[in-house]
Amino acid sequence: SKDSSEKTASAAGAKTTGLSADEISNEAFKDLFPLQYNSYKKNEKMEDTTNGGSVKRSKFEADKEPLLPILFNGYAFATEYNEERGHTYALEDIRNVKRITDKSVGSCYTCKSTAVPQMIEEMGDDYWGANFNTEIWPKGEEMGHSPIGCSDCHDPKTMDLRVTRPSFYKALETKGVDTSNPTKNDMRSYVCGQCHVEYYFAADNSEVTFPWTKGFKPEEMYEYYKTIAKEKGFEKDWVSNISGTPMLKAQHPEYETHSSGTHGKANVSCADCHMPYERVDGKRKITSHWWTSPLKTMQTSCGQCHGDRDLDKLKDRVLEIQEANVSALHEAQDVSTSSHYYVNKMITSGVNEEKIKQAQEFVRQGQWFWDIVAAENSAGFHNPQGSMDSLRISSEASNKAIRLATEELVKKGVNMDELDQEIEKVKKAVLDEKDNEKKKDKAVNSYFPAQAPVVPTVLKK
Amino acid sequence: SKDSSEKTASAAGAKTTGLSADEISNEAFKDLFPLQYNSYKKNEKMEDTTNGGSVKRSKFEADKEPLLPILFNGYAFATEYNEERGHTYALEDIRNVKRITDKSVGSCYTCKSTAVPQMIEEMGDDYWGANFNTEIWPKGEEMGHSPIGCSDCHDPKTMDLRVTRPSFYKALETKGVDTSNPTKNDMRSYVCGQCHVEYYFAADNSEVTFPWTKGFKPEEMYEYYKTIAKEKGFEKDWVSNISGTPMLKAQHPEYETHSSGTHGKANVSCADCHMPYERVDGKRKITSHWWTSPLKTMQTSCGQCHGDRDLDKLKDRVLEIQEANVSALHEAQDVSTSSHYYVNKMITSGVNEEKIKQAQEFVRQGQWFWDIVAAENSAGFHNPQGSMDSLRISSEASNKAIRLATEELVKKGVNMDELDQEIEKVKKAVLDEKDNEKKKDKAVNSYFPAQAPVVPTVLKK
Amino acid sequence: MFKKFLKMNKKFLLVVALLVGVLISLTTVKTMAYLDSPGFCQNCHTMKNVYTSFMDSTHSDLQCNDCHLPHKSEVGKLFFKGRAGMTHVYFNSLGTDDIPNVIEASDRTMKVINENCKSCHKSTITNVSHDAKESCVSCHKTVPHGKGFKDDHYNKPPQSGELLENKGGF
Ligand code: HEC
Ligand code: HEC
Ligand code: HEC
Ligand code: HEC
Ligand code: HEC
Ligand code: HEC
Ligand code: HEC
Ligand code: HEC
Ligand code: HEC
Ligand code: HEC
Ligand code: HEC
Ligand code: HEC
Ligand code: HEC
Ligand code: HEC
Ligand SMILES: [Ca+2]
Ligand SMILES: [Ca+2]
Repeated sequence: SKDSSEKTASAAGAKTTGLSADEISNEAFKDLFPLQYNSYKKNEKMEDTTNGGSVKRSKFEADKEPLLPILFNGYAFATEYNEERGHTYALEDIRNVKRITDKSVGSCYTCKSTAVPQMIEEMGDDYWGANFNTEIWPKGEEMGHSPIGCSDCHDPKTMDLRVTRPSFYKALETKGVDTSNPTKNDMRSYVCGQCHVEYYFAADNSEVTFPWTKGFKPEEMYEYYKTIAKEKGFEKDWVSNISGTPMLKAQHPEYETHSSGTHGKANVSCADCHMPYERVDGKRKITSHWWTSPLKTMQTSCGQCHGDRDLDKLKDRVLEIQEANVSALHEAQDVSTSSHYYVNKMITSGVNEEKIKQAQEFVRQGQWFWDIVAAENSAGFHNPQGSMDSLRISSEASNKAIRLATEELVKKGVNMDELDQEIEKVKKAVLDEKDNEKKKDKAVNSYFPAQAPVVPTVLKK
Repeated sequence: SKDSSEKTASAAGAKTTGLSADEISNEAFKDLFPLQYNSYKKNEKMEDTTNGGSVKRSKFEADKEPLLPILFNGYAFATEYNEERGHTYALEDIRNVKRITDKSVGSCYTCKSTAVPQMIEEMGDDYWGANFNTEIWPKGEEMGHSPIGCSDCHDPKTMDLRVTRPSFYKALETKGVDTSNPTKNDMRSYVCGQCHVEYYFAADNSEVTFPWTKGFKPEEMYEYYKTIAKEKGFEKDWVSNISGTPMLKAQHPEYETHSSGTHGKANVSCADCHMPYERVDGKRKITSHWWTSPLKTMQTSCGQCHGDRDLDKLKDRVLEIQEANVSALHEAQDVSTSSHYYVNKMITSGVNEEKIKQAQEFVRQGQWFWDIVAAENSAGFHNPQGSMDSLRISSEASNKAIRLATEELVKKGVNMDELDQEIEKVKKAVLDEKDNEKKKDKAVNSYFPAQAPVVPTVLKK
Repeated sequence: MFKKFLKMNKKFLLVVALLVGVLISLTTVKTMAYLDSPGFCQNCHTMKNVYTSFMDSTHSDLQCNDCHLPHKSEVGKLFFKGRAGMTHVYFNSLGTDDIPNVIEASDRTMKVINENCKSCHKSTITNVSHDAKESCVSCHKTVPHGKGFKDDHYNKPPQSGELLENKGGF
């Protein structure tokens, strides 16, 4: 076709950057593309918006999601879990986070560094399971890695957009998407879809895998975990220390959520909002490379398509959508918390195993359906109706666990009022603890003893 | 001001229709406005869309809301409740519906006939409580009433849009809206907001009243009923025959839902979609007076603003939004049904009054929050996120009733598995009954005996 | 409808278009300018909104045909103008029953317009990057008509009697 021959032509010669095809240092692009490079450097800025923004803050803080140390208890996410910030911090942040341990695998490195594509080329499938601390990180440093950079999305010779993480096309194909000839518009979301997605580590080789065969909706991904992932040996990310439930951890499903939402369905791409054209250096126009909250750049991000609307009012509308989402999320997390403790009580009261298992299945569902919303970073904006639906399903499932537990607990003669009071007490203890890392320790006590097996040291997510 | 002097000028003389200010017959407008009149006559057409449309069908049918005969049990809405259709049928439909009894009041007539404004003028506040069958209907016939017609929205002399139902401005004012100088855009929704709204009959004089003082959201209207309406003596629409709960019935809150939703917040008016400009009789453009599903007129209704989108895909998007809403609604109704029967069992098992009252409060909430969505006629389209949020709150509340009931029932030694099986049985009996009017009778049986006091004959909604 | 019309009348149309072209080229520069102007197009596009939304847009100083006709060559322009003009005239005289409710730019028109955006804005769009989507208006939805039919007068109180004036449609 015309397109591909043009591509070949440019790849073959005539116009190239003169850089090596293997270039992975952002600084190598600086002189060639100073405008984009400078724009990229803005990612270092740290400034918050009402529900998003770029300040590194713990998610455990009172105005964020204070119940998380309970909900992720038994997992490293209960130790440290922060709001994400600019791409330029990706390496620094993974290097410092307490979730990385001596057992962490290479896969964790996949979405943080420009060295990854080459490592995968060199190491093949051994990359995924290799040791993070002793093998992968030192190798990356040696190769001169940059945090998420030009070569992750661009071919260094032609600057054509490209997908560098193999998991992405693999997963799209299981979903029946033809990936052989993406449009320009597709590419403007695909480059983000390599990383801003839900994933898990395959049971056999720790390969980064996206659970998309059945679709992008929370219920479709849940179904995937229940069937396909399970058949291949993946059952859980960890076991809850409160309810003993084998749990799933959801992660940044921006791509899936956006694709099923208002803008995705209208063919708007990630770059349209997060990388608007901007005028710099006099009158030159570039694609912004400052990936941040579009609420900081409403004029360029939203103004072009919504030129008929007052941008201040449009912003109010966004905040309204987010506010509805965030308050529903808090309610769902609250019920989910109760469901964990109810099951804890089932275990300590000697309720029959079968009933406990049934209740745990509901706890698992309840948590998945809020976590897939909480882990998504737009506070509901990328898909207002879909996110609310997921929170509804979450609340429904957690309540089923509670209903089931209530029946069994009353039969065992448990004092339900006391149980509810103890839940309030333990939540308060967690909230009152000022040291974020110690909050998790307050989530168990003599009334609610720990349930998980000794914490598994290989962090699966 | 310039505006008002202009108004006076034209009202005073020059151009008028020549009709009497009291004209209430649609036919009187026919020769003057043949294009609009012909368009109005299209309201006689009956054709369904996937989730809406204009065929008079019972809401009890399997693909609609088959649990309603249980959920409205004890109330006339369990006897007959149909999908709404064109304005031209308003009189015929109220005349024939089984919800009208010998005790029905004038207020019921308020949104059906062109004779109403004049009756209110003549009768004052006596209109509302007057007997529907013996006083109001005969009087309307005598006056030569039309079903919802020109004079309901237009001043017959100047054809200026006007609000003719006093309840509307009264209610907007309690909400702090200045109604003295509405814009053209406002009027294009206000004329609909007179009727397409949630309402109740004031306890003292049966006046049609809109519960808006605290806002348009379901939770804000619920709060209104809990406080303001209650203080003024209005506590309930009826008592559930299953759970003995004092219930609220929600009604067609299109105006409230639209105003809080995507399009309302963007200043789009009802007429923009439901009365699009259309070309008739050669090149003349008129405002369509065929109030129907805009999915039948996508090009004129949506194309004006969404000209950049493929209209078939836009329709798919609407159906997707509706499908998510309808399936969530069915789930919420299912849990709500269980909550009613659980409370029924609490009563027959002799659970303490106080606990029953608490559970009933949750049943009432649970039902309100789905009913306000079910009674809204866009199947979620007018506010996708808000409607889903309401269904979430509904499910949460119904489940609280269930949780509470479970505790008490188990204490009383009730066999919960049997209870759940009986619920399935009774639902099946209702679904299996083919005669829509008899379905309600299958909702009670010896296991679940009727709970309401003898059906109150004055229908309050 | 439009396609059918074209099919049926291809030859006829060609002849007329050429004729019109010749005729027009004989007239004065001033007439030509008038034929490109908002005033002229507005005669028919009484769907007021195309005109009013245009008039309060950033492009209101332009002629309609700065966008709506190809400008690569004068011949192409005249041909396109002739064809478009004739179809418009047809619709407004003989074919009034076939006029669509909502007039939408045809695919051909969209291509022409896009070229015109590009040619005026050459300097800003080529200096680095500005070609993310198929057409300029997928982002610049509101340039220059996109504000829909809701011009400013919807946000003012209605004028008494105005509906009466519109009773026969507009
Ligand atoms: C229509 C505009 C739009 C599109 C398209 C869009 N986003 Fe967003 N995104 C937003 C808005 C608005 C927010 C909320 C920002 C805030 O709360 O400050 C957001 C938030 C985010 C955040 C969190 C930013 C922060 O400040 O913490 C990430 C990450 C993100 N989006 C990624 C994506 C990805 C990846 C895609 C494509 C798959 C995408 N977005 C598509 C508008 C958009
Ligand atoms: C499929 C891509 C992908 C993989 C694999 C991945 N991450 Fe991330 N990571 C992201 C994205 C996207 C963000 C930003 C969005 C967010 O934080 O929700 C992020 C953010 C982070 C952050 C900063 C915010 C925070 O969570 O505290 C840390 C630290 C981090 N990841 C560590 C890890 C570790 C440890 C692993 C392996 C267990 C890992 N990542 C695996 C894509 C990935
Ligand atoms: C996360 C993905 C991503 C990264 C990382 C990235 N870019 Fe881009 N870049 C894009 C996208 C998307 C476009 C728009 C391409 C299009 O619309 O076809 C783009 C466009 C460009 C262009 C074309 C001109 C323009 O402004 O549109 C240049 C040059 C460019 N990027 C340079 C860089 C440089 C230099 C770096 C590193 C500092 C970099 N990019 C990092 C995604 C990325
Ligand atoms: C190679 C992986 C990768 C790719 C590709 C990628 N991201 Fe990210 N993104 C991350 C990680 C990791 C973080 C979090 C970094 C941290 O917190 O240390 C992040 C953070 C963000 C943030 C949050 C910034 C803030 O201020 O909170 C936004 C917005 C964002 N990305 C948007 C995008 C968009 C849009 C694209 C595509 C054009 C994209 N990302 C491509 C991995 C990626
Ligand atoms: C993906 C979205 C997108 C597409 C497609 C697009 N633009 Fe833009 N355009 C923008 C954004 C965003 C700005 C705002 C840039 C700013 O103000 O810094 C802009 C600004 C402009 C400006 C304002 C003046 C200037 O130069 O800064 C002009 C003129 C313009 N675009 C013309 C065009 C033309 C012509 C096309 C088609 C070839 C086009 N645009 C296609 C997004 C787009
Ligand atoms: C490339 C075009 C484009 C961009 C950029 C864009 N939007 Fe949109 N937006 C759309 C389209 C298309 C729709 C769907 C309705 C339609 O077809 O007009 C939409 C719908 C919306 C809605 C309605 C959803 C609701 O539930 O109320 C809001 C709000 C919105 N956009 C806000 C934003 C904000 C804020 C930004 C910037 C952060 C933004 N949009 C950027 C094209 C865009
Ligand atoms: C943006 C367009 C839009 C606006 C504005 C809008 N509606 Fe709708 N309305 C719809 C759509 C779409 C449906 C769904 C029709 C279907 O399912 O066939 C609908 C359904 C309805 C129905 C049920 C119709 C049927 O076929 O049974 C009623 C009644 C209604 N709307 C009244 C209103 C009122 C009153 C307002 C203003 C307060 C309003 N609508 C505002 C688009 C709109
Ligand atoms: C505030 C205005 C208002 C009042 C008061 C009102 N209605 Fe209605 N009615 C409507 C509207 C709007 C519809 C169409 C929307 C719908 O059916 O949901 C409707 C529809 C109906 C229908 C046709 C569909 C159906 O429900 O079977 C009947 C019959 C009806 N009403 C009877 C009554 C009766 C009986 C009363 C008094 C108890 C009453 N109405 C009071 C506004 C009103
Ligand atoms: C439910 C409300 C309603 C009813 C009933 C109604 N109209 Fe209208 N009418 C409107 C609205 C809204 C407009 C648009 C006014 C505007 O945009 O300012 C309108 C506009 C008109 C206009 C102005 C010309 C036009 O087409 O826009 C005429 C004439 C008219 N109606 C005649 C009638 C006649 C005759 C009847 C009875 C057969 C009637 N109307 C019934 C609401 C109504
Ligand atoms: C005087 C009361 C009244 C006014 C004013 C009114 N409606 Fe209605 N509307 C009704 C009633 C009653 C029905 C149901 C009639 C029936 O089912 O017999 C109805 C039905 C409808 C339907 C459903 C038609 C169908 O096919 O199912 C639509 C759509 C609708 N109205 C839209 C509007 C719009 C838009 C306006 C304002 C421009 C409006 N209505 C003004 C009382 C009113
Ligand atoms: C008078 C203008 C207008 C009309 C008429 C209109 N819309 Fe919209 N629509 C909007 C605006 C404004 C938004 C919000 C986003 C924006 O600002 O572009 C929107 C948003 C939407 C969205 C995005 C919401 C989502 O969650 O996906 C859909 C879908 C939509 N409209 C469908 C329709 C349909 C279907 C019709 C006709 C029945 C219609 N619209 C009629 C102006 C309009
Ligand atoms: C700056 C470029 C530009 C100018 C000047 C311009 N138009 Fe357009 N016109 C467009 C574009 C772009 C579209 C198609 C996009 C759209 O739907 O808004 C269009 C579409 C139209 C349409 C089809 C209806 C529609 O909204 O899609 C009509 C009719 C029209 N123009 C008439 C006119 C008239 C009459 C004038 C002068 C008063 C004019 N145009 C001036 C760019 C222009
Ligand atoms: C004689 C009356 C008349 C005049 C003068 C007229 N138009 Fe039209 N135009 C129409 C009619 C009728 C249609 C709808 C028929 C159709 O869709 O092709 C139309 C359709 C259009 C369309 C949408 C269809 C397409 O071809 O893309 C555009 C754009 C347009 N006109 C632009 C213009 C411009 C620019 C002028 C001034 C140079 C103009 N018109 C002068 C009557 C006219
Ligand atoms: C005949 C020349 C010409 C054509 C054709 C033209 N423009 Fe422009 N455009 C201008 C001029 C001159 C300005 C500066 C007007 C101003 O800002 O006052 C401008 C300004 C703009 C701006 C910036 C101001 C704004 O409204 O945001 C955008 C964006 C733009 N044009 C887009 C377009 C698009 C899209 C098209 C095609 C549909 C187009 N232009 C066709 C001459 C043209
Ligand atoms: Ca952030
Ligand atoms: Ca209907």
